[in-house]
Amino acid sequence: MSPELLSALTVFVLAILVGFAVISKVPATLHTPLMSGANSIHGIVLVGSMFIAIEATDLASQLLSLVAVAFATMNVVGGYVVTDRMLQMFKKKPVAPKTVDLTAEQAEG
Amino acid sequence: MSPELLSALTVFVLAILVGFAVISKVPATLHTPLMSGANSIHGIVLVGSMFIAIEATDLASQLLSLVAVAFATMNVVGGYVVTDRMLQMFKKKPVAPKTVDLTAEQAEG
Amino acid sequence: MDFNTVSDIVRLAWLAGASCFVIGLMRMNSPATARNGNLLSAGGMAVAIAATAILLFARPTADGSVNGTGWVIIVIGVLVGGGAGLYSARTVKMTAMPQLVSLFNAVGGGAAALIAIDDYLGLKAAPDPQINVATVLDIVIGSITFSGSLIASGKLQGLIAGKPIMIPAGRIVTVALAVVTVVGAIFLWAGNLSVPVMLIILAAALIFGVTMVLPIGGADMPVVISLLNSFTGTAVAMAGFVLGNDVLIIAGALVGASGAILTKLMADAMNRSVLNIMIGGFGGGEGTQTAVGAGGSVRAIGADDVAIQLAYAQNVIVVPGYGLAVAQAQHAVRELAELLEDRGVDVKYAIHPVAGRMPGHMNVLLAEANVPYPQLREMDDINPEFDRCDVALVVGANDVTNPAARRPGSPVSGMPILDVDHAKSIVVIKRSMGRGYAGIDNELYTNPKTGMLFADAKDGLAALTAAVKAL
Amino acid sequence: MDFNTVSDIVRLAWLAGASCFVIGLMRMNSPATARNGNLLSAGGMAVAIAATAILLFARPTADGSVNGTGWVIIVIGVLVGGGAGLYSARTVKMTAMPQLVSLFNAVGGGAAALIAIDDYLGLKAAPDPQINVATVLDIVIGSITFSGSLIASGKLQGLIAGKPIMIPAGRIVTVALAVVTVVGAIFLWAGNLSVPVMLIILAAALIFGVTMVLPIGGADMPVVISLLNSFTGTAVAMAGFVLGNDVLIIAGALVGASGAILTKLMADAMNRSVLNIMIGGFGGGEGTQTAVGAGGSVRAIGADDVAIQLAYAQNVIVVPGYGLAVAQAQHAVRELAELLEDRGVDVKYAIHPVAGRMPGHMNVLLAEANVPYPQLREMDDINPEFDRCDVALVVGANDVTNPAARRPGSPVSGMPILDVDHAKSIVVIKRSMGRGYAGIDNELYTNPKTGMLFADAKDGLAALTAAVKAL
Ligand SMILES: NC(=O)c1ccc[n+]([C@@H]2O[C@H](COP(=O)([O-])OP(=O)(O)OC[C@H]3O[C@@H](n4cnc5c(N)ncnc54)[C@H](OP(=O)(O)O)[C@@H]3O)[C@@H](O)[C@H]2O)c1
Ligand SMILES: NC(=O)c1ccc[n+]([C@@H]2O[C@H](COP(=O)([O-])OP(=O)(O)OC[C@H]3O[C@@H](n4cnc5c(N)ncnc54)[C@H](OP(=O)(O)O)[C@@H]3O)[C@@H](O)[C@H]2O)c1
Repeated sequence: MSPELLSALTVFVLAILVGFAVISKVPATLHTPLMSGANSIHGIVLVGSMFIAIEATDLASQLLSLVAVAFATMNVVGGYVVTDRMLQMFKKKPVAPKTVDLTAEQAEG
Repeated sequence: MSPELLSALTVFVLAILVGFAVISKVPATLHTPLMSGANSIHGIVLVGSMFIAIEATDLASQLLSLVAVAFATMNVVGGYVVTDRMLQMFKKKPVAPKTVDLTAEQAEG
Repeated sequence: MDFNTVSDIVRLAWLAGASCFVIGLMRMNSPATARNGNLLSAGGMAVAIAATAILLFARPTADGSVNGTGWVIIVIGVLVGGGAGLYSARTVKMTAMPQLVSLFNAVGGGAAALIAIDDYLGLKAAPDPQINVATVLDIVIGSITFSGSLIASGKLQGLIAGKPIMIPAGRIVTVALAVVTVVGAIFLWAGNLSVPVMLIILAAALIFGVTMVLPIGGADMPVVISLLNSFTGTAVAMAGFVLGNDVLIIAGALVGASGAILTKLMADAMNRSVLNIMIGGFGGGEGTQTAVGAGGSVRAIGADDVAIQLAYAQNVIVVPGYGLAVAQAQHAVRELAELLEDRGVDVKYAIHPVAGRMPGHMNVLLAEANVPYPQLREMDDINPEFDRCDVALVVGANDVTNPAARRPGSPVSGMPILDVDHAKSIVVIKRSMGRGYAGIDNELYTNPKTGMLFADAKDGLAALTAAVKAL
Repeated sequence: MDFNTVSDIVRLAWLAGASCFVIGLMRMNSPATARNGNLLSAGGMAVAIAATAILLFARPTADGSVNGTGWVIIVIGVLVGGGAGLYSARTVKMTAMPQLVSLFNAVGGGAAALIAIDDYLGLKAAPDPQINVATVLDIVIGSITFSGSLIASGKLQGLIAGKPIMIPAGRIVTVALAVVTVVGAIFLWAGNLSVPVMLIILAAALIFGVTMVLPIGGADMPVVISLLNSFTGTAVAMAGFVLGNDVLIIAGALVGASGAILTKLMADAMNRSVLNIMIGGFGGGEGTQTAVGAGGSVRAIGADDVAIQLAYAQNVIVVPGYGLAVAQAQHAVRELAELLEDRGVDVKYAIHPVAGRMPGHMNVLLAEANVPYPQLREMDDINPEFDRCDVALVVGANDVTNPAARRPGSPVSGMPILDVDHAKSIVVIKRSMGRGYAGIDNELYTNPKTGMLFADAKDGLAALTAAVKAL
């Protein structure tokens, strides 16, 4: 196995582990924004598309790469914008529901 | 910068990110066991110590590597055993305190 | 500055970008930091892309000349794609966002597949095994997500019927397609270089994506989209292997893994297993409006009576549902709630994880109407409190309140529901006896404790506010 | 099998091991999976080490011969170190575990430093910058953790006075040492190869570790240990750069980062900032037993009276502290609690994050005595319930109940405390009016609602159990 592949593999595995670790108990509220946020991230494929676009010589790959670039950019731009719109909805409110819960109980009890 | 160093750096950064992500809101109960568990993990330095031990030719490095191997092994073995002892204390109890909390309220109210 | 230095810097920039993605995702785990996290991630993306442009520009070409057409392609592509993305993202309606996300996911997967296809067409001989594996996987996974996500998007948009569509002998077709793909892949991995076979695989994968998603009900689409999102991540990582580019590998694997976890979380929230969803679940799409009593008499009630109940209640729990979203009644409900609180009534909102049409749909709507975050209570938090609740005000919610879910045998069986029926008294605002997403009757409505206020959510709430003021 | 294949497999094994570390740590985040997570991590370690042995064995040496002495060194080292680690870990008392962990941390850091030292001694010329940087950093950080952790361990063990030890002109000394280290490091990084300078740095770092930890009070040691633990991780990562070994880099960086987060969590639990702790905090070690009334009369109370209060209370909250641990009274308290519950009293335990001498000390003890997990309540959970609590039974707890913490100006000021004084009635079991860790009086004891049951925790509880039975 070439050292490049080995290190690529290492990077791959580590990134997977990060991915597993990075999502902890998320409130259901954030499921859709999180999905949308992750969705924007794989727009990084634009980088790859740019490479093939530059290297494209024959018509076929020029067309393919054009579509690829357009697709990828749409993924990136649209993804981040729509995610941001979803998140604009959340006013920052430090109050944790649980504590409120308890005080509420107090008031009642 | 040599490609080796670059990939080493990449690996380093990714591992740091994993480290940040892997610890989420941990109950205080687990602080000490977690610390102890992480402590055992850096016992991996044993691997490095074995390398220098095998390559040791002059007396100086032979002594140094001997101490290194002994130290590292102590870290590994002791670390995992003591962590396990700490954790034996936890009987697996699925009941989450919060739900209990609520039912308790019910009972009272 | 010589090219090596440039490429070193670019690589470090890529690494920095990737780190931003990770930290961004972390911050998106909690409402307070979520938005800033998304911006951070976007910043990382900008850095990574800018760095790439610099690298491509600084890179010495074979004949020393700059590849003009290449840059033209990139510029045009970016303008077109960026414009389309920006416009659609800016103009889409709140409730239509999931299908848009699915669309973006589709194009992302498509791009990943195109990279591998282009790479494959350029091959003179079969590449070394690992590259070969990555290329084929990229083509297969990328195509599946592309077609699959388009279908999912169409279903949520209503372009395609939401209810499960059973293709004649669908299962067999799907399996057959899978077989074709696998066999083809193995053939190529065996070291054969064959564009036709590649194209066959491509076609098979595309159709597979369609047949995979068609039979799944609209109710499960969010989960499906999340799964396909994770697929795209994997495809992008594969593209990274093909091009030997670390940042693609990192970002792709990151999304692949986190997407998988997220999919599980979402499935859990709807109390389904991912597998069971993929094999085809319930959720027939928009409820048929044909009124059906389904045994048991229904008690209709007027706004004034309800107003009195509410005004003199000690605590009221509002249960918002899809109907609230359709009627855009979030502001109306906040108004009523505030009015009641001024009168000393303790008002809370019971948020079911899958109320509405996307996870967190209700939180998003109510947050938009500035309902104080602490008043929004997740299902497990609030359920025990229904026993002590004087009036449960159900606004355009149906399935998430249907006691049938507690019994086996119903399409919603097993879905955790809000214990609305435990409240001392229940008021339901909806337009008719029409059914909800699952397309079944709700015995809550025939419960003697329940009064039905037949009205559009917005109008109904406005009427209530007026009536309470009048008291 | 040729060596390349072997080394490929070994590298994959290392990667697998590293993954086990990560997943293990993840699982250690929740009590249910923690133990299994630690085992997984241990498994990964075993794999990584076995793989290394195989690699070293299969590796062709310069003169083709096996390096016998090398293997002898390894075997002896493993036996000695392993034996020592196993024995100490097996025999250590529950309450002495933190200092043992600190000891293990010290040797780990030491090993990392030794690797760099050995490497440096072997150098013929200054290595390329980055290696050079890594080597020096490894030596510096490794030495600091080595000496620092030993001191920390000694303080907790009581070998060194727990109370802050102020070295004359300590700050200046510490700063001076830091300066020496930095200057030396820069000199070496400048490309000079000089063993003497390396040794000077080494010495300076070692002493720095001592002067850094000595002025810190025993109460803060857990946080310090956690910080040094994170240092060791970093040192190991540096060693990885020196040897060009990925698994060291991964595992080291992993511990470095997670350790840092954990340190912050622990500091937060004691409501201190890490910086503020490192600059030297409160916590003078074991409380002086000299009885001091400190104004306000103290009401002593007999076991029988307490028994009646408890038996006829609706709900009782037990507040365990360090005294419970010293007296090993965890079983006694469970017995009493069960007895009360049989009589229909609702009993809960209020767990302060820093009650005892290590975080989670109380949970560990009570879990050992099979107290049902749900009865253990974290501080924030339980504090509001004191208002509704009939009797708060404080067993060997002092500082964590001291209302002085709410006012500025006291050594415990700012530490969140259990609102024991909100309870309708308070009973404190301790041997005397002796002080706690912070070495200050507790006005809770002079509170008119409070009755003092002067006894060793175990005996006192036994007496209560007997008295309740007798009712
Ligand atoms: N959250 C998700 O991720 C997601 C995604 C897709 C599907 N689903 C599914 O969607 C359902 C959500 O349950 P739900 O209770 O929120 O909604 P629902 O069960 O779909 O019921 C919505 C109800 O609102 C009423 N309604 C419609 N328009 C209205 C208006 N303008 N004013 C007042 N009422 C109106 C309808 O009755 P009338 O016609 O009589 O007014 C309908 O019965 C669940 O089955 C869930 O599985 C969830
Ligand atoms: N948890 C951690 O991480 C950690 C680590 C280090 C230090 N600390 C510090 O330790 C303190 C913990 O507070 P705490 O309230 O748990 O303990 P404490 O404040 O140290 O008080 C313990 C009390 O228990 C009594 N006691 C001792 N032996 C006893 C026995 N055999 N029977 C009955 N009572 C006995 C002592 O009073 P008598 O002598 O009168 O009996 C003493 O006042 C805090 O200041 C915390 O900051 C915590």
